[in-house]
Formats: sequence, C-alpha cells, structure tokens
Amino acid sequence: MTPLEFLSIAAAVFAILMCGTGLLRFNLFLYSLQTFSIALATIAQSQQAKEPELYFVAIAIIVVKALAVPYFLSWISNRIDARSDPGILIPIPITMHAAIVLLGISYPLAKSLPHILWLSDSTVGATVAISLLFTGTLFMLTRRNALSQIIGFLTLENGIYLVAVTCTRGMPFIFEMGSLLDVLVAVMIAGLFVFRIKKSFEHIDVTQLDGLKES
Amino acid sequence: MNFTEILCFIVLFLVLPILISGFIRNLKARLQNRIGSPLLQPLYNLYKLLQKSETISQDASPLFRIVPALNFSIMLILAVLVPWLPFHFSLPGSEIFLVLYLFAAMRFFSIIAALDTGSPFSAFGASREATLSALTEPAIILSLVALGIAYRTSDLNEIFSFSQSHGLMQVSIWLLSGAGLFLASLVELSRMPIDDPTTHLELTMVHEAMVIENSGPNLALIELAYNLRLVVYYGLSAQCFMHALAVLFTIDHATYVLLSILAIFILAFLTAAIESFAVKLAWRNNPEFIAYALTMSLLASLAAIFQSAFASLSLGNLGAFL
Amino acid sequence: MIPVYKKLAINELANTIRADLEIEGNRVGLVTSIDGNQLITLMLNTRSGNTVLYQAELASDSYTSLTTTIPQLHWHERAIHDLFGLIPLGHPRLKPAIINESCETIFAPLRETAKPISDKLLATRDFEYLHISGEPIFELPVGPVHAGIIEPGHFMLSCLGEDVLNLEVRLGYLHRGIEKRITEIPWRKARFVAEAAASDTACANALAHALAIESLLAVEPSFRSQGLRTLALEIERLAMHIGDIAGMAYDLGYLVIAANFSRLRGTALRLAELLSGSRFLRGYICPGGVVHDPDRLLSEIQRTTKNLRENLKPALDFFISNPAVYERLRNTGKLSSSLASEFGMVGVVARACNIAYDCRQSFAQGSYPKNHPTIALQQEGDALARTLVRIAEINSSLDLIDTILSDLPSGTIGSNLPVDLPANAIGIGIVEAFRGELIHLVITDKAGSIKRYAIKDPSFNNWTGLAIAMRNNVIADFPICNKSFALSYSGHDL
Amino acid sequence: MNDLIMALIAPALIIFACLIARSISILTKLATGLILCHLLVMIKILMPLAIGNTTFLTLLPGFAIDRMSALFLLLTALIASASFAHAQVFFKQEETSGHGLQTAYVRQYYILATLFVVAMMAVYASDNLGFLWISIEATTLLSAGLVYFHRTKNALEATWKYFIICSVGIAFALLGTIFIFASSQHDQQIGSLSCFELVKLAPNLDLGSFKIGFIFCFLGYGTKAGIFPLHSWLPDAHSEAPAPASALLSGSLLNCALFAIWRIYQIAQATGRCQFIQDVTIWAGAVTVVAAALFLVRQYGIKRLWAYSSIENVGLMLVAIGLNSPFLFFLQAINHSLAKVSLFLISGNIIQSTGTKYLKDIRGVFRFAPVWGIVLALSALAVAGVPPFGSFVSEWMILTENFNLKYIIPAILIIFGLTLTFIAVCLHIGPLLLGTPKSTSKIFRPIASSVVPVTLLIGSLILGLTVGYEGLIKVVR
Repeated sequence: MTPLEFLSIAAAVFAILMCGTGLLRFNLFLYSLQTFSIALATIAQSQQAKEPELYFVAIAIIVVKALAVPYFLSWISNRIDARSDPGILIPIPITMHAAIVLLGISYPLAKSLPHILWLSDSTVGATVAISLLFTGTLFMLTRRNALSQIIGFLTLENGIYLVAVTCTRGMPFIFEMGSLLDVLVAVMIAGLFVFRIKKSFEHIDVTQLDGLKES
Repeated sequence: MNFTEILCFIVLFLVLPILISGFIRNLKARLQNRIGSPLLQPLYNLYKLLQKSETISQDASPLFRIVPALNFSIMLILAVLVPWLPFHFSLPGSEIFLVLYLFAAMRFFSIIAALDTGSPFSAFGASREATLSALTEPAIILSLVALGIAYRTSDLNEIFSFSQSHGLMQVSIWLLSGAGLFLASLVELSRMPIDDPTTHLELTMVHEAMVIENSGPNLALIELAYNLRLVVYYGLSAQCFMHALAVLFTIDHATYVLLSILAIFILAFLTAAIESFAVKLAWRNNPEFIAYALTMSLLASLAAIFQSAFASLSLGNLGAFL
Repeated sequence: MIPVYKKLAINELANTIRADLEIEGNRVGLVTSIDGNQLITLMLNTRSGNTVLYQAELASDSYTSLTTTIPQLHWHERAIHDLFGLIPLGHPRLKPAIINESCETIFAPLRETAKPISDKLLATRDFEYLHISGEPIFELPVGPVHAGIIEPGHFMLSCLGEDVLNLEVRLGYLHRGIEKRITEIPWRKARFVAEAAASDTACANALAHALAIESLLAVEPSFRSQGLRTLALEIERLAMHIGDIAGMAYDLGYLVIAANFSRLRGTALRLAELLSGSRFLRGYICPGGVVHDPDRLLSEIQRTTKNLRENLKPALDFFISNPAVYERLRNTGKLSSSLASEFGMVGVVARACNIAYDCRQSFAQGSYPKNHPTIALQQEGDALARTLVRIAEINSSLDLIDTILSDLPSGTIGSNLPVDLPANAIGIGIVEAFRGELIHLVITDKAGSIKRYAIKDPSFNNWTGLAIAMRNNVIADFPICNKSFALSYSGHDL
Repeated sequence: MNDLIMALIAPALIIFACLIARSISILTKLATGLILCHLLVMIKILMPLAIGNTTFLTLLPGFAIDRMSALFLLLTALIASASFAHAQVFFKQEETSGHGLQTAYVRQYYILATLFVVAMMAVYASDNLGFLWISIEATTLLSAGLVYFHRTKNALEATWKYFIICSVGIAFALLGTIFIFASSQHDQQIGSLSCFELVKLAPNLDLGSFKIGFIFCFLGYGTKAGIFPLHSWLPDAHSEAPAPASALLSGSLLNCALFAIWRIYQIAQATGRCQFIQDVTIWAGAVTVVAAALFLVRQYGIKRLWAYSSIENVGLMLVAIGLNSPFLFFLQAINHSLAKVSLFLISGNIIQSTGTKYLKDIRGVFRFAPVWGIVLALSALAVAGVPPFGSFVSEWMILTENFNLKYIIPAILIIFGLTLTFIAVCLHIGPLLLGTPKSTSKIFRPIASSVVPVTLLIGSLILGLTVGYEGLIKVVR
C-alpha cells in the first residue's frame, strides 16, 4: 500500500464521517480535511510519477478548496444563521452507514473498470474516487440545506479530481487549473444565491423550493 | 513474561485506575482555572466510602448486595485477560467473544441490580444504559472483530502481539479500530458528550443514576470496578494506536512500554479536554454520536476484508472474494 | 405611582377584567385581597403606563373562581386561598401554592384575625397531583431536596418513556411570611424585609419598595439618586444574567465556558460592591434615594465595566457561536407566543416569545425615560431564544451602565421623608427586575400604618410557563429548560 | 489570431458600453448596434469556412474551427443578434409597464449576456475537450444570472435548480472527459484531449474506458441539453428567464450542449466500434421526443410550453447526431433555433402586454395584436414541423434515415411524439389566438416588437423552401 492509497483512504473516511452530522461547521471541517488529504495524495502522486507541476495543483487545491471555500461557506452559514441540517428521507447516522456500504460497492466497481484505467496498481485510488462520487451524491440527495448541497457537490468534485489523479498519467496542467477556477467561481455564485434564497424565502431548505411544480 | 514484567503489571494494575481517574478530574479542574483535587482523591474517596455504613432500600433483594462484588470480580478477570498493556499474562481464554461476553455480563448485572431497588431514578439509568449499550455493542464487537479478520485469529493476545507482518493497510485498520474503540468506550463509560459524570442533575445522568441507590462499601466496589474498566478500555484503544505507530517506526520494547502508558494518559487528557469543551448531546442525538463509533469499526472491518481480498489476489486467486 | 381606584361588585369582576384584557396593552398585574373581605385586582396598561385597582367586596368566604374566565389567574387564586382562606368555587385545580401543606391546620396568615375559618376549608388542604393514568405512564418525583445547591421545589414529571407528558410544579417550601412581617414593623424598617423577598433580586425589590413608598408620600428622589438607582438595577441585571448564562453552560456540560462566566459574574458583582459596598446591593436603595454615594469610585466602576465588557464579548461569542450549543438549545422547551400571552408571562420568557413587554419602557422610572434600551425580542420561544434575549440584555445593560456613568447628574442622594405615611392610601412600585416585572403594592389603613403589603415576583407568573414548556420534551431536557427560565423559588414563596 | 481579436472586439465594446452608458435606452441601442457589427464580422471571418473554401482555422492552441463549428458559430451570432435586438424593445416595454426596472439590473443583464455569448462561441471554437468542458461550465455560471433577472421567488427557485442540476451534470461530464483522456493513454501514449487528434487516434483508444467516458459525457452534457429524464431544470429556467434570455438559452445554449455531445460522438464514430454508443444516442433521443410530447399535453404556462417543445427538438437533434449526420443535425438545429427564438420573443411580448404567463388567462391574440397572432401561429407550426417550414424537411429526413438504418421502433416513437406535439400545440394555441381578449390586457404593439420575430420567421421559411426543397428532392430520389 502506497502513501497515495493511504491518503486517499483517509479522504474517503473523512467524507464518510462528514455524512454523519448535520452541523454545518463540522461538515465543512471534515470536508476541509478530506480535501487536504487529497492534496497530500496529489503530492505523493507527483513524487511517484515525477510530475512536478502537480505540486502547484496541490498547493492551489489546499489554498482554494481546503481553506478558502470552507471558510467562505462557514462565513455564509454564520451570516444567514443556518448552522445545521436535519436531513431528509433517512436519519443522518444511517446516511453514514449507507456511505460505508457504497464504499464497499465501489471496490468491485473499481475492479470492473477497464484495466487501462490504472496505470499503476491504483485499485484503492479508484475505489476511493468512486466512493467519493457516491458519497457526494448521497450527501446532496439526503440533505435539505442549500449549503449542504454545495458541500455535497464539492465532495463529488473531489472524487472526480481523484479519478484524474489516480487513473491518468497527469491531466494537462491548464485543464486542472481551469476546472479548479470553475469550482471556485461556482461556489462563489452558489453562495450568493444562498444569500438570495435566505432573503426571499427566509429559509434555505431546498426541499421547500417547489413553487414551480407541474400543475 | 518475566518477573519484572509481572511486577510492573501488578503495580500498574493497582495504581493506574486510581491515578487515571484522579488525573482526569484534576485536569478538568485545571482547564477551568481551578486547582482541583489531588491526584489520589479517588483513593481517599474509596477509603471514605469503605468507612461508611450502607443504606439499602427495603425493596431490594439480596441480588442488589451481591452485584457490585460480582461485577468487580468479573472486572478483575477481564483486566488480566484483556491485553491492555504491552505485556500480559498469556492465559488461555483471551478470546474476543469471551471478553465481549464478560463485559456484557457486567452490564447485565448492573442493570438488573439497578432495577432491583424500584427507585425510579435507577430504573431510568438502567433503561438508558440498556439503550446505549445496545447501540454501542456492535461498534465494540466490530472493532475487535476487524482486528480478528486482519490477523485471522480470535485470540486477543495473539492479535496484540508483535509477530505479525505489517503494511500501511494495517495502519488504517489499527487506527480505525482504535478510534472506534475509544469513541465506543466514551459511551460505555458514560462520559461526555453522552453523559456528564460531574453533573448533579439526576434527570440527565446515566451511570450515576443507575448506581444512585448504592452507598458505602458497595459504592466503593462499583467505583473501583468503573475505574478499572476505564483503564482497560483506554489501554485497549491505546494499544491499537501504538500498533499503528509501531508499523511506521521501529520502537524497542522499553520505549514501547513507556509510550503505551503515556498513550493511556493522552487518552485521559483527551477525555478531560472533551469534557471541558464539548456540549452534552441531546438525548435524541446520542445515536448520531454512537454512529461515529460504529462507522469507525465498520470501516476497520471493511479495510480488514479488503486486506484479505488483497492477500488472496497475491495468491493468484483473482476476484475469488468477489 | 398611584393607581386609579375603582369599586366593583364581585360578580362583575371577572367580566371587567376580561373586557380590559381585550384592549391592547392591558395585563393583569396582581390579584389578591387586603384582609380576606375583598378581592383587589391591579390592572396595568403597558402602553400608557396607567394602572387601575379594582376592589370588590366579598360577602362570604367563597366566590366564583375567576380562573374559568381568565386562565392566567389560577395561580393567584391558589395564593389567595393559601393566604386568606378564601375558596374560589369552580377552580379546576385548587391546591396549595405558597404555603406548604405540612401546616396541618389552615392558618391563613393574612386573614383578618377576628374572622373564623370554616371547616370545609380544611378538606382542601391536601396537595393532589394531577394524575395521568395509563399503563406505560409512570411518575418521576424530583425534589424538593436537589443534588445541587439550589432552592427547594418539587417537580412531578409524568412520563411516557422519555417523553414528559405533564410537569407539575409544587412550591411553598420557603414561605417566610414576608408580606405579613412588613405590616408588623415600622415602615422605615420595612425596606430591609422587602429586599429580602428574593435574595438575588435584592436591588429590584428594594427599588420597587422605595417606589411604592415614595408614591404614597409623593416624594420625588433627586436626579443623582435616580441615576444611581438605575445603575444599581442594571448592575444587578448584568450580574444575574451572566450567572444564568454560566448556569446554562454548566448544564450543557460546557465546563470551561461555565467557569469563565462564573468568574465574570464575580467581576459584575465587584461592580455592585464598588457602587454600594455590598456584592448583592443589599441595603443600598431606600425610600427617598440611596444610602451611599460612590462618588470617588465612579472612575473605578467605569474601568471595571470596560474590563468586563472586554472579557465578556469573546466569551459570549464563543458560547453562542458553538453550533452544538445552538442545536442543543434550539426547540428545547418551546413556549408558543399565544400561550405565553394568555398566561401572562413576563420578563425574558415573554420577550423570547416575541411579546414586547419591558417595564423599563412601560413603567419607566429613574433614568429610563431618558435612555431606555431597545427591547430584545426573539421569535421562537425556546431555550435558545431565552438565552439570546439574555445575551442581548447583557449587552444593553453594559451600554446603559456606560451611558449613566458618563453623565451622572450631580446633587444630593437622599431626601427627607415625612414621619408618617398618609392614611387610606395605595401606592405601587413596578420595576423590571432581571427576571421581569416586579410589583410591590402598599395599602395603608386609617391610622397610616401599612395594612397590606403585597409583592408579586416575576417568577409568580413564569412558573406556569415552565410547566407548559416542558410538555413533550424529553426528561433529560428538564434541567436545561428549567435553567433557561431561571426562576426564583424564594421570590415565589415569600 | 487577428480573427480572434476581431471577433472579440464587439463583445468587449458592449461590456465597455454597459459600464459607461447612462440610461437604459442608450445602452440597449449601443448593444444592438454593436452586436449587429459583431454578426457582420463573424460572417466575414467564417464565411470561407462555412461555404467550404477553407477547411480549418486555428485561433489559439486548443481552439480551432472547422466547417461544422463555423456554421454553429454563425447561427449563434445570428441568435445573439436577434436576442439583443429584441431586448431593446423588451426592456423599453418593461420600463413603461412599471415593473420597476433598475438600470443596474439591465447593465448586469447585458454584461452577462455578452459574456454568455462569448462562452458559447468558445464552446464551438474549442478543439480541446478540456476547454470545451470549461466553456460549457462557464455558460452555466454566466447564464444563471440571466435566469435570475426578474429577482422573484420563482426566478430564484428556477435559477437554483438550474445552477445545481447543471453543475452536477457538468461535473459528470468532467469525469467523462477524464476517462476519455485516460483511454487515449492506452499503450503508454502521452494522451490527448484534442478532438482532431482523438479522431485520428481513435482506433488506438481503449474502448472500455472510452465507452465509460462517453456515457458520463453524454449524461453530463445531456443534462445541460435537457435530455429526458435529466430535463427537470429546463422548463423552469426557460420559463422564468426574461424572453430574450429564454431565446438565447433555448436557441443557442441547447445547441452548444448537443455540439459537445456531437464532438465526442465524432470520436466514437472514428473508433469504428461504437454500435452501442449509436444505439444509446438514438434511443435516448427518441425517448426524449416522446416524453417531451407527453409533458406538452398538460402545461399551464406559455413559455413552459415552448420549453418542452425545445426538449422535443433536442431529442430530434440527438437522433440526428446518432445517425451520424452533421448535415441533419445542423439543419434541425437552425430550423429549431430560428422558429423557437421567434416564438419566445413573441411570447415575451404577449406576457408583457397581458401581464400573465398562464395559458388559460391569455385569450384573443388575433384580436388585440394580429401581427403577433400570425407570427405566433406560424412559428408554432414551424416548431411543430409543418410544411413548408424547414423543420418539416429535417424531421422527414431524420425519419427516413432512421428507417434506412433499421431503427424502426425509435422511428415509430418519434412519429408518435411528433404527432402528439402537433396536436398539443394546436390545442394550446387555438384558444389563445382566438377567443375574446380578457379586459385586463394592456394592449401595446409597437411595430418594433414584431420586427425580429418576423425576420426570423421569414428566414425559417426561406430555409424551408430552399435547402429543404433540395433536401426533399434528394429524399424523394
């Protein structure tokens, strides 16, 4: 087991733990840790694959996704006084256990991916990446708070990034940076809209946004 | 196990329970800017309790009298069986399931003893304890079973010995198991954020409410058994963390022993910090916290199963696990 | 303040009060009797600051209960029953409120001495809990002796599993006969007894007493003493609110913050000591003014306030910005706004239910007319709302203390009072104590001595609120719910 | 390089104008003028490519234009001009009808709309799949502000749905892009994201991971295009946006997303082993057509109606892509865009003058505004695929092609969908056009408000009569 794999497992664990609480600040903290481990995994990969430009990507990830974005979101959550998310459909602890089941499912899925997809032996990396995709989606589906949706989306994005790191021999640098910038802008815009939603609806419960139902 | 080690074990066995609980109390006081009670305060308390006479509810059956002594003796056996220190008697019977059943037996006895008096408070405490342990039990079982899967044995002594080969995967298993055990032991030992051991509020207590009818020497035995249980649980999770550490670095035996004891103190420190800074959870939110313990142990089991799958992979048995 | 006095027939009383309550801003201040021969009702108008006192003579020892028409009077009628031996016919739950039933024969202390007590009164002395029947329901008695150092009070929780279906509050373990005692001693010494009505509210009680006596004597204290009185009251509010927050943090298990707030409460009490020489402001306010001018210590007070403010702000932020605290308190012990107004909640509890009632504005005295704080309101009526109201009031008290200190009028601190109280007069003092509306009512007889001295502590209204708020919460929420109300036992029992 | 600068001058000037213009009327006039200049510049740059004189134009590394993208670029420029030109009338009316229009909002609208158009053009111009992805993500980010223009609760809800659903969708497209990149690293190659290179490399791609990549890209860009069942945001966003923005969203953004799918489909075709991918595409298209037609039957808002009709057309275009016919894809796209933009603009006029967007509240358009009524009726027929409009020809050709390639069931589904659409549109539009106008109607019908729709409609008609006629002859032969 390589450090890359160890760190990506840590990311998966943090993502799963993130599903277990409705407190937004704690969610953001765990998201930050998860992103941090992914950035460290990137550094591990850059050493392994001898691609120095991945260093810059890792630093950019730490600055943007592990620090700036969580800070921005927690600032918003304080400003609009939304500190927790009661969740929908299933109780929050069960969500966490569902995420574990999904991690278990991710393994055979990762194994059944076409074999080219791991250039080195990166089954674990691919497993974690798929599990992050699942976890992010699950998080988005089972939460009702607009901010939680953003966090879920970011987790999903992390999963995609991890696919890029573990399953390819280095995506083009400019593409990495471009997608990172996109994420940043998307979060900023989403944050602004959360403010707007709070202002017009006096809540940020997305399940209650149903004024446009077909009728 | 040589003579010095036996001596060490006995000394630690006698001293640590008192010291750790005194340490936690004192530390909590320090964190609140108070001077706090002396480290040996639990000992003085025990002495005081032993001096006192007992008051027993008229409705209580003899069971109520026996249970503290019974639990204490079970705890003594457990303290010898469970490898909570880096050296231990290699007695036969340190089976995971025997240990788990002994712990469960203790819980069972204290619950029926609490119900025995007919006091509404201890009944409350008992019912809460039953609920909590039903939720925590899987976490503890799975943490230990994960280790069992990883090392293909159900003998705790064997699992916690050094003969096994290690890799980074083992580090994650050990870390996750240790974390699961520690979180579960916070619940088991009725500590924050589930239960506040310092509270005077009879309506929110779990453990304290359960033993509210006990007094005098009986209470002393309960306290002593509790302290011992605390040290055994902490020692077990400390051992898990130490094993993870031992995978990453080579440590000679003497340092390892010292570090293990230090680790127990670090966990105690952590407990004190949690108890000073955490907010007690609402009763309905307790499952959310316990779910974390369960999650850690589930992940540990998952990791252990993966590891077995990898092992079979290397044997050329591709996908046999799947 | 002299109330408008009106006489009524007893059968009109209920409907008159009812009609009055329909008018916006009107509320019942106090219902009691003078010597057992009549009912008096004090109505307050929180908009105009006017007060009306209705007196209705009684022909016998019983009268038709007012509770059936106006539910919030149930507690008043129980108190009247205890103190005067008057029976409200048709009262749904008549049982002792103030005087513990351990006094085996009814002794109705405030009753006119010549009047005999009929036998049927004796039958009603038993305290019968409200029983909720059903197989899985069990009753959990808590108190009156508690594990911590708190006052005695007995709570009967009827539970279904962990859920509380009903909470019955039973008080009266601390009855000291304050109201009776004040009528027995010279009125100049009465202030010492009056301020002992609730020890942590000493200043507010002394102030209410002073206001009542001053209104009788038609004396206006000097501007300086008014400023000092307001200062004392705000310091008391500050210290006690900090203490309540500390208690809340302690019940949450948030020990570090609890210890910190307890320390800061000490600092606030230090302010009180600097001002009056007593950490609990004992004996400071007297009719006619205050007893002591802190003159040279004012700069020290100013400095301490600044210091306190600097220390308090980060602690409060740290406390309330913790999402776990937030979650724990939210939706715990929720009291709906409609029930709160129907049962006449006062103080922090009312303001947390979005009822804008603050005696500092409605019945302004001292330096309040000039600079009163804005009313701290919250919508939700849960423990969180009450805590947030307390925090807002801590901040506004600090601001107020600063404002008063920065321009305290000069002048004398006391004024000479006449030797005798006027005959057949009524005086009231209404003060916003830190728990809420506090009323002292003085009635003199023909000879000019105090015939009846009635005190209505804020807790008197709010205990009912606690019982309502506890319904459908889990048992383990009771301490937090109780702490968020922070009610007084001795103030209630008197 | 010069071409690039020339193409960007006009948008830059519009943004500049937005920043300095004092009043709404000056701003709208300036913007209209500049966007028309932009259209001319684009025609000048791209005509050689579109006619086929030149085949390839490289702008920057990663950005290149071939014939297909040139055609779509021209279409986009045309739609943008139409939308901007009509926006002038739209905002004037909005101002007079007392909706409390703020200059800042209009300014913001123009800046975002301009950037949005530039982002869409970047989609067509990018040769690199990565840049393609970034551009499409940029269109989402920029158009969210357009949808939110009215600042109402409904607009906010539509924007939030649009934003979140499309962001997630696009994230999956990124995943697909990564898989496609990984597939090109087969056999220790360096890997590439360039479409042209990938087409060349196609036989060497790792088919397994390419398929996964295609599916994810298809899902991702398909969300953006509104393929059933990923369409849920589309009716909300298209109906809540102001009419010129709806026109842009429906008339060119959908083409953008489909173009991205087409680009990847080209690579799939080039691998030569993509029967599965073809099946998926054609079936998805056919199902989308039927689903949209079914949704069309019960609609309450006039713009929602057209939004569902757009989904239906997306289905048709997807089938055209699946048939590997760039010609049909473009023909369907241009026919749909012209008619649909005209429809959205006219519907915007009607909504503004009647003050309601509900079908049941609008009556008698023929009475109070005959020109609008005629344009609306004709455009609706054009969208529903009635001869002699272009759509009829392209739909006819798509069907025949389907039968040729033995996709019988999809073809039957499409026929069913098209019939249902025709009936549903007629049923909804009939009462709206005829009947007595409700008394609350605020009648306004400056000639200016009909200029753009009429022009587009005439364009559609000419297209149907010329290209369509040729095509029809080809089919008949």
